[in-house]
Amino acid sequence: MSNQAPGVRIDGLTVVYKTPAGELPAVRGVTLTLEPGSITGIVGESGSGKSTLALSLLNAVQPPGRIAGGSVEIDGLGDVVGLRGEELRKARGKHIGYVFQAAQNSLNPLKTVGKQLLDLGRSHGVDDLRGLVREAKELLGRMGLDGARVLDSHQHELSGGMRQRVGIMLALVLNAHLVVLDEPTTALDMITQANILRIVREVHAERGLTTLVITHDIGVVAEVADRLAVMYGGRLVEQGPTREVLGAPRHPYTRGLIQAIPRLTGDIDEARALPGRPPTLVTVPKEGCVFRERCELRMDVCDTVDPEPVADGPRLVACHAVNSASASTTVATKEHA
Amino acid sequence: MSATLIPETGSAASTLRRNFWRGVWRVMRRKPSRLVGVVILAGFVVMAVVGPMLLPDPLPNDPAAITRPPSWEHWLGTDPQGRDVLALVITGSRYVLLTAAITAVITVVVGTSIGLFSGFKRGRWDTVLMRLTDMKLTIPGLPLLLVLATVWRFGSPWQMGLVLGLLGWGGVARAVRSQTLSLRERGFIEAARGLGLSTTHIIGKELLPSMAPYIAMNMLISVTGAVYSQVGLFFLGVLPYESDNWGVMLNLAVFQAGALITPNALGYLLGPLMAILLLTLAIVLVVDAMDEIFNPRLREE
Amino acid sequence: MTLIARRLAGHLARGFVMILVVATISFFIVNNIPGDPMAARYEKLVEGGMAPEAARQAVKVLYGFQPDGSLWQQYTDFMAGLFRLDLGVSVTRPGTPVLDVLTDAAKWTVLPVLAGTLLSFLVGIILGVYAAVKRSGKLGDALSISGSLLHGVPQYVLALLVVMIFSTLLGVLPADGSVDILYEPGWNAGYLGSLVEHALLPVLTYALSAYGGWILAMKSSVVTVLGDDFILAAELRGMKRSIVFRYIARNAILPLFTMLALSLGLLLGGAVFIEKIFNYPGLGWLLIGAVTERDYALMGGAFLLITVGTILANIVADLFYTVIDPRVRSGEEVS
Amino acid sequence: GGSTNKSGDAAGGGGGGLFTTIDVNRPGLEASAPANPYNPKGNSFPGYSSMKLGWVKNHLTDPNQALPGIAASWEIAPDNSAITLKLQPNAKWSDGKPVTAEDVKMSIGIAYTQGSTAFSVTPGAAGAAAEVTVVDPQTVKITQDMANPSPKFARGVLDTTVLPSHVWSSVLPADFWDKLKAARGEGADAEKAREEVTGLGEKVIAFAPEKDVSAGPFVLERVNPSEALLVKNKYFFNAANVAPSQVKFLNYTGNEQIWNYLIAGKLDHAGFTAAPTDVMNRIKQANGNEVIKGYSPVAVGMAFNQSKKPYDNVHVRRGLAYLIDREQVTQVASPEGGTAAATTSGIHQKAAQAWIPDTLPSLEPYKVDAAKAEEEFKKAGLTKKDGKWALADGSAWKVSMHAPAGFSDWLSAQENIKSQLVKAGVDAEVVTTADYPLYLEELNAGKYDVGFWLMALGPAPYDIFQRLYGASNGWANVAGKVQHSAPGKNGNWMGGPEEIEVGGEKINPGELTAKLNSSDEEAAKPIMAQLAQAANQDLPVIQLWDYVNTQFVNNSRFTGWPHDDSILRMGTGVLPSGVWIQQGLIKAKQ
Amino acid sequence: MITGTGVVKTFKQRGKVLGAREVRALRGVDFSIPKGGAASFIGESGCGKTTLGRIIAGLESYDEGEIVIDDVPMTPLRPKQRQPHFRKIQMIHQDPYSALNPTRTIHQTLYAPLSLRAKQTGRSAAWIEERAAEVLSLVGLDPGTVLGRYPHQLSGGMRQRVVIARALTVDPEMLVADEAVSMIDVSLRLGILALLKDLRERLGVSVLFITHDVATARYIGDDGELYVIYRGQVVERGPVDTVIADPVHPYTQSLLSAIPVLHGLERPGEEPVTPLSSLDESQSDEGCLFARRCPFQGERCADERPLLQLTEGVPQEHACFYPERRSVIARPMSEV
Ligand SMILES: Nc1ncnc2c1ncn2[C@@H]1O[C@H](COP(=O)(O)OP(=O)(O)OP(=O)(O)O)[C@@H](O)[C@H]1O
Ligand SMILES: Nc1ncnc2c1ncn2[C@@H]1O[C@H](COP(=O)(O)OP(=O)(O)OP(=O)(O)O)[C@@H](O)[C@H]1O
Ligand SMILES: [Mg+2]
Ligand SMILES: [Mg+2]
Ligand code: NI
Repeated sequence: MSNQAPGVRIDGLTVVYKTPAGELPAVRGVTLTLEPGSITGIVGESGSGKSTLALSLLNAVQPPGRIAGGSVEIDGLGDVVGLRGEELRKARGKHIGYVFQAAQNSLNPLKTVGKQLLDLGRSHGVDDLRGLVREAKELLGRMGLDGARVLDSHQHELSGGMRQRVGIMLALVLNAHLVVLDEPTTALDMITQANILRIVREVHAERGLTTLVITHDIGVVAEVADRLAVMYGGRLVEQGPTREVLGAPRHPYTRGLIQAIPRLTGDIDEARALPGRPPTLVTVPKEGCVFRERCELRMDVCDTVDPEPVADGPRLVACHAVNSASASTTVATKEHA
Repeated sequence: MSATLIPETGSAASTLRRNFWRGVWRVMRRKPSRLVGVVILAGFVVMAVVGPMLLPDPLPNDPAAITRPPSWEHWLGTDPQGRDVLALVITGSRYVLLTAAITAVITVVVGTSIGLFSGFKRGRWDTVLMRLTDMKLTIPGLPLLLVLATVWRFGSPWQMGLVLGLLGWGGVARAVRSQTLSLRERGFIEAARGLGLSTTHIIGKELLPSMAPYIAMNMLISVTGAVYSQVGLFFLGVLPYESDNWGVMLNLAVFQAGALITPNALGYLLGPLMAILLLTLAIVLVVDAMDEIFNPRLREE
Repeated sequence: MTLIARRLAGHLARGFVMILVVATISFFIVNNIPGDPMAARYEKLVEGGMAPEAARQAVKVLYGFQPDGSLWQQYTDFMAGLFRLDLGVSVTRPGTPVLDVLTDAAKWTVLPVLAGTLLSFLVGIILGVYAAVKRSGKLGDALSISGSLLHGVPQYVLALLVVMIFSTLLGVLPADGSVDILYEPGWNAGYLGSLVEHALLPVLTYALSAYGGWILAMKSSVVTVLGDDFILAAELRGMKRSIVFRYIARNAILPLFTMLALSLGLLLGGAVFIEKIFNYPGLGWLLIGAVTERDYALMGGAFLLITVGTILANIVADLFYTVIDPRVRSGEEVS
Repeated sequence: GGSTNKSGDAAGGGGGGLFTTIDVNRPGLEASAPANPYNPKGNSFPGYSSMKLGWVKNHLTDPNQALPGIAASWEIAPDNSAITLKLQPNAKWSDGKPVTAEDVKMSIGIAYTQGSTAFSVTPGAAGAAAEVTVVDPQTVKITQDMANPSPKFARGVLDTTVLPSHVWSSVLPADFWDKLKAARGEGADAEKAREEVTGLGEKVIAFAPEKDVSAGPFVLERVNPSEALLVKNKYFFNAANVAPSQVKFLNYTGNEQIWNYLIAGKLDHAGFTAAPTDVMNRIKQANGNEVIKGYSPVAVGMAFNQSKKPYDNVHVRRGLAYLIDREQVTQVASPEGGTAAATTSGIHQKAAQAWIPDTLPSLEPYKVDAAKAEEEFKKAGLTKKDGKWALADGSAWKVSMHAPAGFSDWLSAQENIKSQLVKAGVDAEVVTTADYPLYLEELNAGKYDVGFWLMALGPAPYDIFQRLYGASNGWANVAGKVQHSAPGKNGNWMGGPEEIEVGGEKINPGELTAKLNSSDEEAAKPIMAQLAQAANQDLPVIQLWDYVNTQFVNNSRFTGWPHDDSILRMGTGVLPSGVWIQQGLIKAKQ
Repeated sequence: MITGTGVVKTFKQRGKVLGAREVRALRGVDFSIPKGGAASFIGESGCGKTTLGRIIAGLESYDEGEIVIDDVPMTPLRPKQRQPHFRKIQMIHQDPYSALNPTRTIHQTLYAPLSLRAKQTGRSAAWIEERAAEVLSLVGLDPGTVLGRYPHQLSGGMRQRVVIARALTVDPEMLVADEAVSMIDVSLRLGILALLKDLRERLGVSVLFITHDVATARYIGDDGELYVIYRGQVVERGPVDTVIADPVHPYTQSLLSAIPVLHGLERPGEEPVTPLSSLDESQSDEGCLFARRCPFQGERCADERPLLQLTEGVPQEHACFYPERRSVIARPMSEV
């Protein structure tokens, strides 16, 4: 594979989990393209299927889940969904770096970071292990850590922020150019979070990566991502360039989400919670719009027909109300502001 | 701004509400073997309670049919007294199960109290009690029982149960303590204290119910332990006995009737052996089922 | 290193106290034993045809060894003796120090139980991994249930079944004693072969009875580790299966090693039933004999030795854990 | 296990190979124990590796009969006052040194430290020796202290183990014999000397010779926890006629192991071992096995504590005797090891025929007879309510029988008696005690109503009856004088009457029994008849069964097993097969 | 009204006799929360917020200092005597699931404290039922649907409301909400915040809000005070809006700079402050606790500890020798 940032095209991806109530989709018909060299952010509440989607990029959905349909085309790898065995294993780590949601615990507690790094190198047939260590130290140094010390440490000797950085280092050290970060800052405090986000941005730029950041915190996406995709109940409800989406959210869910964020400045009365509760695998509607139960723009059609994402320039929105509105008149979302 | 106060209501509450017994039934049905376990266990209890009442005391003996192999007349053969082995297994079960029950109750009551107290009070009491528990756990049980067998009379189930119970609470205490500690960490205990609720309430209504399944499982497990050691002690022949029980039967079968040598006494050996095996099996199956029924993961699902 | 030294010091202090406590307990138990062994001996001699007076004298000679003096005096003597490794005088084996009798018996316990433990440990952990991986399958279920069952079934039941099958029915292996006397002791094939032949069934039984515990423990340990994030993380980094497997295995085995050390502590007293049934002359066998013969000193000594073994194993287990687990090593408690 | 026949250094004749046996007297070999016959676990095998002066037999009436051991022959003075021993002329120790009279004398000294029937420092002990004289290197003379003589003095002397003085001399101090003399006197000095002599006993018991030095046909080679190996002593005086070249003693802790060995045909000889019927059948069927039965001078009885109601009433005891079917009891409890007692006489049936053939038929046989039992109970004032017998005052009556836990034949018997009694309307229970020592302690303390009791310990007449009318029933023989203690005192737990009316004559059974100690055979017979009658009508015990001595032998490798009653079972702790072998009776099978 | 002066708390690592390690969680904290008032504690992880909250709620003892509840000093009282006073202060835990007993229905959960109260005041069983329904309504839950349920049948937001309702059963004067919203879904957080504010307004309950997300502090009410805590010390304290808009302590500034900017809606502050290193408990206790991480460290900082004080030209209290205003927070685009 080239040293170029790869593009990723997810098409109609559906992932189901086997539950007592049968196989239920956690991700349904998601279509998303990660442009080479971009940072894409996916936001959504807990249980909306973000991690599942991220794992699908590595064809690593854990049982009882499985990819039930769709494809994930990665430049230089082809359709990941079809990969098996050694091929798949080699792709992981070497082509796709994954920073785990619980990076806090993503290290083997019994081995030093350095040893795990060597294990990683051996797994991928790296001959020049010294070079690998050098590279790792460099990366860690780049992220403001003392490489030698960190490589000599066990997991429990590192703070949360440090572990997260080690996680990023391990994702990048084999020169992967597609990096997936699942909730990279959850459970970190503000200052550390800011730090990590800065590092993500810088490393992305320096190394020329294609990055996917997954989070439930819109602030995080806003900090780092070029493009933003919003998930709800396993569906992508809206996507587009970050600034545009944040500045002018179209989908009622996106709008609600943004409104619900407590801000440092501005009129606090403007903020409000979304009514209702986020769906779970069982309670998410099987047909029709997944968001309709909490939606203020709910229409009859929402109960039966699943809205298709409709493109408008670089943006896509899947909402009957918005789409029908934008079809007749141009955007009319500013009525409140 | 009160407009933000939107009452949350759950949808389809009735579907969420799961009946505990239905859950039990489902777990049972998923693996029929568990049902078998429950049935066998119930059978043993009935056997111990009712069985001896249905049989004459003393059991009729037939001096002309001493140590016979299983036959239609005597399903498990006869013992060296010419008594029916099956009847002996049944009458013997009372001692065994009564002892086991007493042991289990003592183990659980003492173990739970100490564990609760220790975990709840923490501090110095905890240290002292746990040191004590550690000590008790370090002393190997069977050898201690053997030594005790020389001073203590294990004649009645009460005496036996008392000793086994008093020797057995260590593990339960430790486990209950760690459960208590981990429950303490959960906010609801602290909240109850903050609300000024009494310690009795906290222990009786908040802690114990959360641990009940766990304790029940421990109780069942200590039943196996009790059966194991008491039968074992009798089997070794270091205890006098006042009536026939499984351990005595095993001892007599092996060391007196020569069950390992002559097929005639095989029934005499197999009787208690099968009883122990069945009982163990039943308890294993029931514990397995309980594990699933009470597993919080399953309940939170 | 200092941590280990500190822990060791603490443990030794506690172990010491505990040995004192156990010694005291066993002293008082032994001193309260009812029954009159002299009368029994006397009866036996008379039954054999000895004149009553002569029998009485003979018994007196035999029990002349028994300590006397006030209870307190006896107790202090006993404790003082303890420090000299003098555990008193055995009634049935006068002239032979109790400690010699014990060490003699201990070797017959240690080797087979050690072999049985290690065997069951090996098989148990391997099958435990299998049971964990296949836990939703039929075979995994069968393995777990069989594990629980073997774990729950009393050792003597297993031993009896083993004897019945291998000795009585098939007659392939001996179930009586430890070695054939006709072989000159030493490093010759005959003697060693005989040793092994006689040890096979006890070892097998011990392994069978311990195996259930290991498979269950390993299974649950592996299941826990499998659920740990770092395993999935390693997979997502594309680590080789063998390396991931090593990660699982090492982390899952760690708690089992402590259990192993602890079970090795129970080793001295762990084979009472097996030794009784196979007439294997180990410590348990000795203890039963001492109990039935009312040999106070021997009984107390055997019990004490068994307990000391457990205490030592506890210490070793903890230190072992300290060494092997970096989390504990750096002073962070893991529960 | 397998076996490699190591022919050893047994060059001498015989021609047999390995002889496998067990020591029935001692379960549990102890590998670390010394080759010391006085050590309870000592690896010394009387008859094989340790020798006695003679091998006393269990003759029905004559206690002094014996086979030659180290003593080739002996002469007993007609009044039993002395015995002169002639040693085997070419007896040698296994290290080649000759066996001398000095060895014998030292061995007697050692016997004193341990207490033996003839060599006892207990003042006034019956049948104690007075003087030991080495007449010449081959001759030793021992005289009896005639202050309290015993007709079985010679038996006591002959039953002495002979030890090599060149190995053992260190255990006895140089002034031992002076001390002994002092000890046999009276007063404080004597008391002190006695203590010293007895004190030596500990040393003797603990003594561990570096290696076994035996004057017997075999010498100990090695022991491991499961077996002991003895090899032929080529210096043994009769080595030419000793058939086996090696002897293997198998260890066992329980009877079931012995059965196993027997069924496998492994044992060439095993002493009496109780076995259930079908096990016995399998043993008999095993290739080459033979069961030889003979006399064993023991019986067992169900003894009453007459301090407890209602057992103080002779009618109650008789009533019970009429209810118990001894045949059935014996068949259930000890089908091979015993024969149901014909009646309660205090003597083993076989011995009784020799001692009191005329009295025997006149004794009440107590055949099962419910009607007679009822009559007796009524005489005793017992009442029957709802088919159940109750005490005179109307309170419930339960016959509570005790036995030690390990004694399975006794327990079986009691269980059987229980069901017989319950059937007859007498409530009964069986209570076990942890072990024999505890049983004896509690029995002695008078805690039991009814317990089992060994009796009729032959062949000496005194030994036979002292079990019924001895210390346990209140009569103690102190320095030749008989004293009676009240029930509950000094070990009198039977609590029987001091005098019994027999044939219209009041007798004191304890005094009569004591008299047996010094009576010769002829004088003893009428006394025994009286005592038998007393026992028969007063029933301090109900004699249940007489033991039978069962020996197991195997004819596949060796032959020549004796069938003579009196040598099937030798004296205390002797292994009869060893004696047979050294006598040259046992031959290798061709 | 609750005030604290010089509250000190040191944790000794338990179970280690020989190698005890001390954690100085609080180093002399002063605070005062008026009746019906509000205060927020913010700070990095591990700086002692929870510890202080628990001390205020009476769940943890303190080593030194004085806490006065409604004019009653707590220090002289024995633990048993303190209890009724501390009962006026109720804690709302971070994790709404573990704060409710999974084996008890909401009804049972509410019933226990209510019946205790009914017993104390001699009220009837009917009152209990009534009051249970009332507190549920107060937190915006429908008693009919909620009472009979078990905690696992409720969503996170509902659970947290139940927790609050339970606290209300004892008519508390103050609620201590320790990160009460951080485990609740984003879309529901504001609901809880609004509820707390609403309770303040309607019931006059004062609220102590503990968070590391500074923005949420604003939602407790604009009359609230903000306490910035660093390593067991209050480094800046003042009205919420003042501190947020014009922080003077570099630590406060670091915290505020770290808040992600909603690019597209906001533009970042001009002078963001980034600490030189991350928090390390083992850093020296000498001088200003923040000195090692402070980009603006002056001469005095290394060996002198600044105390919380008011200085000229700064409206809020702060503990910095060189207080300086910096524009660190993001501002909405619309404000441009
Ligand atoms: N192993 C599993 N078995 C069954 N359902 C699962 C499993 N893993 C996830 N799910 C369900 O799939 C849905 C999506 O889960 P996922 O972890 O992808 O969500 P997420 O958006 O990452 O949430 P979070 O923010 O909590 O990480 C959820 O409803 C979850 O309950
Ligand atoms: N029970 C305890 N024993 C020992 N140390 C403790 C204990 N509780 C808290 N600490 C220590 O006290 C310090 C302050 O902890 P505290 O929980 O109050 O911080 P916090 O500000 O609430 O952090 P977070 O934002 O992570 O909740 C920490 O270093 C912590 O490790
Ligand atoms: Mg996720
Ligand atoms: Mg906190
Ligand atoms: Ni508005």
